[in-house]
Amino acid sequence: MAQKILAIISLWLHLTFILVSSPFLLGVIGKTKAFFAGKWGPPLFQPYYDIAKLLRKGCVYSTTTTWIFRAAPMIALAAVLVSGFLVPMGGFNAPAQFWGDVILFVYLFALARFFIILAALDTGSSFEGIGASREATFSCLSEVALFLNFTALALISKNLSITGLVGGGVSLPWQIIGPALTLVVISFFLILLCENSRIPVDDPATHLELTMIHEVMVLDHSGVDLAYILYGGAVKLFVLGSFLMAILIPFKTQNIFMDTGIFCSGMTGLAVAIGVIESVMARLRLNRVPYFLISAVIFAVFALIITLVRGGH
Amino acid sequence: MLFVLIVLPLMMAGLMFILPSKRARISLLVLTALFHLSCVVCFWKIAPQTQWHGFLSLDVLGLLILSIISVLFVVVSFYLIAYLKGEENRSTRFFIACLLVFLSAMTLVTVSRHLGLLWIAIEATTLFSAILINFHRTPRGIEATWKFLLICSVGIAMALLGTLFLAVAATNIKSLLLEDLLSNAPALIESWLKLSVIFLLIGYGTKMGLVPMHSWKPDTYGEAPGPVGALMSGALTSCAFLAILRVGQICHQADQMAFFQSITLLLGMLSLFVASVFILGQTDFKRMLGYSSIEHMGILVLGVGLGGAGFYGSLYHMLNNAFAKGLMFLVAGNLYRYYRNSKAHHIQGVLHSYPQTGILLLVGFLCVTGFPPFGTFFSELLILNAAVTGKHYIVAFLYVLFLGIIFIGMSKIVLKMAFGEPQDKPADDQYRESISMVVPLVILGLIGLLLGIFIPSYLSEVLQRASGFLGGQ
Amino acid sequence: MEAWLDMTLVLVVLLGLFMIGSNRLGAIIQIFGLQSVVLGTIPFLMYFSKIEIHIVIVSLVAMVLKGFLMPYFLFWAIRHVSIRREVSPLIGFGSTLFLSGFLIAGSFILSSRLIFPYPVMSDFIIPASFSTIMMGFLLLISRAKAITQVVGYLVMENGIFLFALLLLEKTPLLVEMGILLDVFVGALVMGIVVNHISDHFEHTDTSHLTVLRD
Amino acid sequence: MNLFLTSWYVLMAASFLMLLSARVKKICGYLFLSSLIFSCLTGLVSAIHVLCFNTPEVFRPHWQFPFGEFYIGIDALSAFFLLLFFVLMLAAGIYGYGYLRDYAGKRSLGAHYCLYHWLSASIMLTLVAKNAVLFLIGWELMTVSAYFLITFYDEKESVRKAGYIYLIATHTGTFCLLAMFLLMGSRAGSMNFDQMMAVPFSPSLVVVLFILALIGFGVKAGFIPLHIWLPHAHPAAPSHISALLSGAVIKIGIYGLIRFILIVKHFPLGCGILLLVIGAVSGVGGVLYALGQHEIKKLLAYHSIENIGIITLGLGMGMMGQAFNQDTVAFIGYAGALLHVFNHAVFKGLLFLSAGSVIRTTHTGEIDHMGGLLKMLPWTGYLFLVGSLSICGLPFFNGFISEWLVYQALLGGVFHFDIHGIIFSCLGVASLALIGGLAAYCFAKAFGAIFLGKNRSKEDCHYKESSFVLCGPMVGLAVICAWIGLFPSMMVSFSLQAAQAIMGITVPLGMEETILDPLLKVTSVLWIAVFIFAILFILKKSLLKTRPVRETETWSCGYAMPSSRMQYTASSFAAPVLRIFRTLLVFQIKTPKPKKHFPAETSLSSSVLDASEYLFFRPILYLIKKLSRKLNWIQSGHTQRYLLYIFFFLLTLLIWKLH
Repeated sequence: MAQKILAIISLWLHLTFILVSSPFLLGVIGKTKAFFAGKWGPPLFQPYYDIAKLLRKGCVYSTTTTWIFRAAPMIALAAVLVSGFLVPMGGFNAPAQFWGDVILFVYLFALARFFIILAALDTGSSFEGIGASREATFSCLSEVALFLNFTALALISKNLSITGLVGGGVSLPWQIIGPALTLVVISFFLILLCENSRIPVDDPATHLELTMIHEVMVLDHSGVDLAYILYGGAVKLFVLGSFLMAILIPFKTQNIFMDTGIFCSGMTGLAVAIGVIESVMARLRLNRVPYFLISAVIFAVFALIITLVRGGH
Repeated sequence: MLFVLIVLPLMMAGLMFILPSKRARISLLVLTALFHLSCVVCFWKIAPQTQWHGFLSLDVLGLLILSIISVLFVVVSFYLIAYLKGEENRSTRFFIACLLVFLSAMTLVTVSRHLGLLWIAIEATTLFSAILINFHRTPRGIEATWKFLLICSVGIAMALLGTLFLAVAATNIKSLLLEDLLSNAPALIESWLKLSVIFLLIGYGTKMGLVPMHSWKPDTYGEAPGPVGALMSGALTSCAFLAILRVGQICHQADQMAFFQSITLLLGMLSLFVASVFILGQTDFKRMLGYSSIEHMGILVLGVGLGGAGFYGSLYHMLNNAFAKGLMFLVAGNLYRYYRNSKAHHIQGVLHSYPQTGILLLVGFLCVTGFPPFGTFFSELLILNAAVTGKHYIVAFLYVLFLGIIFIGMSKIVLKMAFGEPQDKPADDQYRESISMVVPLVILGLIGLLLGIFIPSYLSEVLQRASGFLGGQ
Repeated sequence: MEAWLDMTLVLVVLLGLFMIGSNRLGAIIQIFGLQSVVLGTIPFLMYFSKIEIHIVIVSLVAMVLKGFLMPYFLFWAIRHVSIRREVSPLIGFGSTLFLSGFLIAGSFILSSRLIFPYPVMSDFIIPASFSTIMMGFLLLISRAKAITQVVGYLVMENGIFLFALLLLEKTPLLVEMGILLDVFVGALVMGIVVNHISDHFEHTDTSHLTVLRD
Repeated sequence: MNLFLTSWYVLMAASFLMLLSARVKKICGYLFLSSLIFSCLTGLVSAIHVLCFNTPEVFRPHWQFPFGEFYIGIDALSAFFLLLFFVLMLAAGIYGYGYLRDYAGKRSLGAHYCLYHWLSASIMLTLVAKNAVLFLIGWELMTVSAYFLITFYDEKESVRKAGYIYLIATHTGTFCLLAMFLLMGSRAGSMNFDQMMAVPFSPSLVVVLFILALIGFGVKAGFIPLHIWLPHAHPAAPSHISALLSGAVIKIGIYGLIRFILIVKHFPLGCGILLLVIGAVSGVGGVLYALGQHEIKKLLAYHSIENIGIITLGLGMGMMGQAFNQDTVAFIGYAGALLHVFNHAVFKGLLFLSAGSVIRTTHTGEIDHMGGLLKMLPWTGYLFLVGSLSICGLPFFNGFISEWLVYQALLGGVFHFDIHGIIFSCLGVASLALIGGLAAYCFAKAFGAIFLGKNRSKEDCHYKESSFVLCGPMVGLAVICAWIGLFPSMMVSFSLQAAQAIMGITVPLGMEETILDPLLKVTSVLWIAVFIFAILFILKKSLLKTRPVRETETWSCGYAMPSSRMQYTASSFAAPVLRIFRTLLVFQIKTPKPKKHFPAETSLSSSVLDASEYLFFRPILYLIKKLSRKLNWIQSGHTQRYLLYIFFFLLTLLIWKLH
């Protein structure tokens, strides 16, 4: 009984941590970009303000839409939040960890994406159709890359739960098969950029619908729905980022606060890195994006090969 | 008894020229057929006595084929009741008389124990079936008759020469009676025996329609009326096969089975090959049936060539093929009646215009192409098994390949006819489906089905014993 | 007697060659009749010393059937056909004659390789019978007119008959007569069909009978 | 066994009665329904009995027929397939009764019902046969009766062609099976499966047998490149028959393959690898081709190929696991494959039935002519959505559970195999991931284009939702989808039972728990997601209570005259990914050249042609036909030439045999 209560408490803690800290990353990215542009930029907590403002607004729905359009943002946010339970975040151990939870992890993202795409199609707008089509195309490739990365990690750590995969599992191998892990990290980073619609795959700040991917899909959402979607995006970035952090920081100090601190600073670093990339790179042409993702796949394959050759076999 | 069975149809044939009314002639035909059948049924119980100094006698092999002939003839004669009604403008007198002589000649084939007599009987079947072919009196029919007559006569002449060679080989036996030959087979002179086997195979093979002596078959079957086609492809070919089996019997006793089998194997493969080539892309239903007959004849000799379980399979297949082909040709007869054509592109949607015939067409098709639970499936399986167990892998492969191609070609034409929107509604009700034109077909279909799901023990025993003649177990 | 027998056999082969060389239908039928009559005399020459009623019947029936009835009948069949000549054979006259020379040589080689189990009256009989069969076959293959083909078939039968004479003692009369009857009826039916052909097509040229094909 | 036999007899008796009573339509229909329900229920009970108590049953009346024997029995494997078959047969049958009511006057439905029962009876026979010949009889009867069911609308040229291709393909496959069983039988000395199991086969023979089995069963199951009949047959058939074809008939191919694996047992590693590769190719190829289709049932047909690919991946892992002596991997592989067989039957049945409802109301199958149907056909729409979610393997539904197991097996292979095994397992993981992504893409396309947005057809249309007879069976199937997705333990243990039968050993103690445990945790995580969803929902409701909610037109970026024809079509939705894979597909985009200076009208169409059909089978058939036409001179019509053949043959024989 006591265990159960503990579990529920840790669950809530984890949830709160994710909810509280995820929009922060967006703020950091914005700030970094502003810095590179030589501007002061919006405050670090701007995303929080945005979400709060949207939550207070009313909604406009298209007459074409159905129940799916209204449910999709909630489903997406719920799915992404739950996927966060599977990932350890610094001092917070993953509240749910079991053999094969990586598969669930990927499929929760897929579920979220599926409904967002359906919602986009639900409006009957041709622009949202374009966006949905592109999003679906790229996610097919990124899913393959993601799974190959997991396979490589699994091969290294001989484990199939995310905690085992990235936590203690990779600490030792960094010394043996560092190159493989580096490749995994790079590949994962590319996936992260793609999944969160960052430059060079997608430009969240663009103003021409024809060139947009993710943003164009949510054109018709407003008010609470838009808030959920924005929040969902932030959580997704946070969860994927924390996964990456778990690979990059393969040790634990056993001190919760210390661990969390390291984790937070790592995440901030990641956000800065994304900001830097967004500032110095241009967006890829749309027909080049698949190559970008295929390179992520190739990195993962390469990592797998190195592991196979060098690994414990 | 045997003598009566041969002479009675002849007498009835003579009677045909006296009888005044058409109805009387047809009923006499049916009665004769029924009498023939009842005699044959009796033979299953009580073996008939040998007659004419051993010239006439009935062994199990003969009994098997005689039964096929008899059953088919009864069915066809019932079918003719309705069929001839539609052919008002043709004289039936000569046609029915020829049919009866044909029956008599075929009966003689099955009961003759002297190889010379066997030859005479087979030649007689050729001559009288030739007359039957051109029932519709069309130029095409004449051409078909001419080709049939000429090629078969030349073939049969070869068989005669072969018989004479056999007589030379049997110099020390001084007899051409099968009993004497079989019991003294080792005394046959080998070189003459081989020569005679080659000639006999070519001769009777022509009659059976084996490639490369097959060329008359599509033409003849394409032009012959349905019921005649049924008799020819079901009964007549079985008679020719009997002649070849007799040769095989002698070879078996004379220890020349390997020689015999190598030739039959070649003939079988060639037949399958040519049949598959020509069935693909065929546009005429009845010609296709002709090629299908070539295919099945090929399977029969292939089974003989493979030996072992192949003998049994071959004999069993002969039964199945006879009834399946009979069914198909009677369906063709119905279709000719409705459409006055056998070109596939004139016939469409039989299943909708004439549902009963359509269903029978499909049943016949499934039966001919060897779908379970029809008997053909099992016999083809048995022969494939003979090839596999005999380690003739290439033969097995080609056999399966050719059967596959034949299936492709055949289903294309049959399914195209059976399904689809009927092109135009039948103009008048003159040619509605009548019971008398459907029931005989149903009977044949049922026989085909029964042969698959249930073989009575006595039939299986007869098949066993007959295959024992050739060295099968 | 054997010298006579040999002479007769040579005559049979020569008559066959005449048939191949001849281009008039009437002549071919007449030569065929002659050949059959000559063949009918051979049993007497062969079994000169031990002649039996059985042999006499067979040869007389053969002579009458093939020598007179059939030619008569074939003439009936071609009576109202205007064309009396084999105009355009599939293989020319010269070549067929040349070929038949080869075939005769071939039959001699073939029969030399087949050892007959007991002594025969003349070692020409088997080659002569083979060459007659071959020449009949040649007629069948090379000629376009239906009537010539019927004659070709009959010539083949003549060759077989010649071979059968060797076994005349052993085969039962019934069988011999049956064979002769069959051949006769065969020719009869063929004649009728030829008649039909000329009725329907106004010619008897079988090279035009190619409607039934694939 | 008695229950099973009763169910079989009832089917057969009812089929004949229906033929006799075909004229009285009402009686015929009721007879169909009652016999269907009765025999399905009894059959279900018999199958579940075997699975629950693990007691194989046999029935052997010593009825010999040429070469074989009537010998049937239900083991766990048969029972598992029977289970799925009865479920599907019941749903499709009831649906079919409603679906065909429109045709009552035009066609003899008695024949159709009768054939439906024959198909069911033959499938049942195939599933329980313990003798190879009996198996083949059932197999071919199934082929034929399915053929007649497919050609229900035989007035259409395309339907006839589809039926023809189906018949040829499967019958040709049967020849391979004949050869295979005969080879096995000649070694074993009997055509009974029991005896075949008892004899060892030499490795080289095993390879030959395996290839024959792959071709023979693969044609039916729809392995690429042998799948060509599937995309033709499914759209041609009435929808409930498509459901049965896709859910049951092609599964019998899988059943046959598994039965073969069970009999031969010891395979070289290469066979497992081959199966895995076939699975990967079929899976990825199937889903890519599906993306290129604009006809709903054709799309679903290609998805069947994709799912067969997933099943085959599982089977391949099972075989590889056995070859490496890794029983756990093998168990999970087989169990995953079997569970996916079941799941696919259920959700594909659901999808075909709902697609049928759509086609029945809109009278078209073209996706690009539909749109916005969710408002008019809400039941059908939501049921289709459930099916889509299941087939994409998304959480909450059954597809996820079985794909999970297959992933487990593949990743297990990564842990436990040697380097070759690992490479192929990784290939499997990658292809399964790609399949998952593309399947989601494809169903987003299908569901979006059919049910969402606005209707694209030119005239105004108001459709009515289908009746209860049509929706009832679909609801039933959807409930099964969700049930397995949320409470997977029962079906997983059933599939483990069947896997046990395949491997011939019992599940090691505690393994069932190790497999089930993560699945149960997954479901608890999913419940949390539901909980969070509920919170979000309540939050939104309470927030919006005081705020204005307006409804207006979709924002069209300022364009003044939006029309429903301007919506993104399914073809354009799928185009980007097809472009990426265009080297693997025959992807064509056709645009006519513009005429004049100001072209008034132009068009654009894209199509994906089936490579194996257009680049392989058609050329081969064309070649054979050409060859056969080349040989037509043989039958030239010249009698003289015919005689010459005889002469030459005689000469050949004389020279060959005597000199």
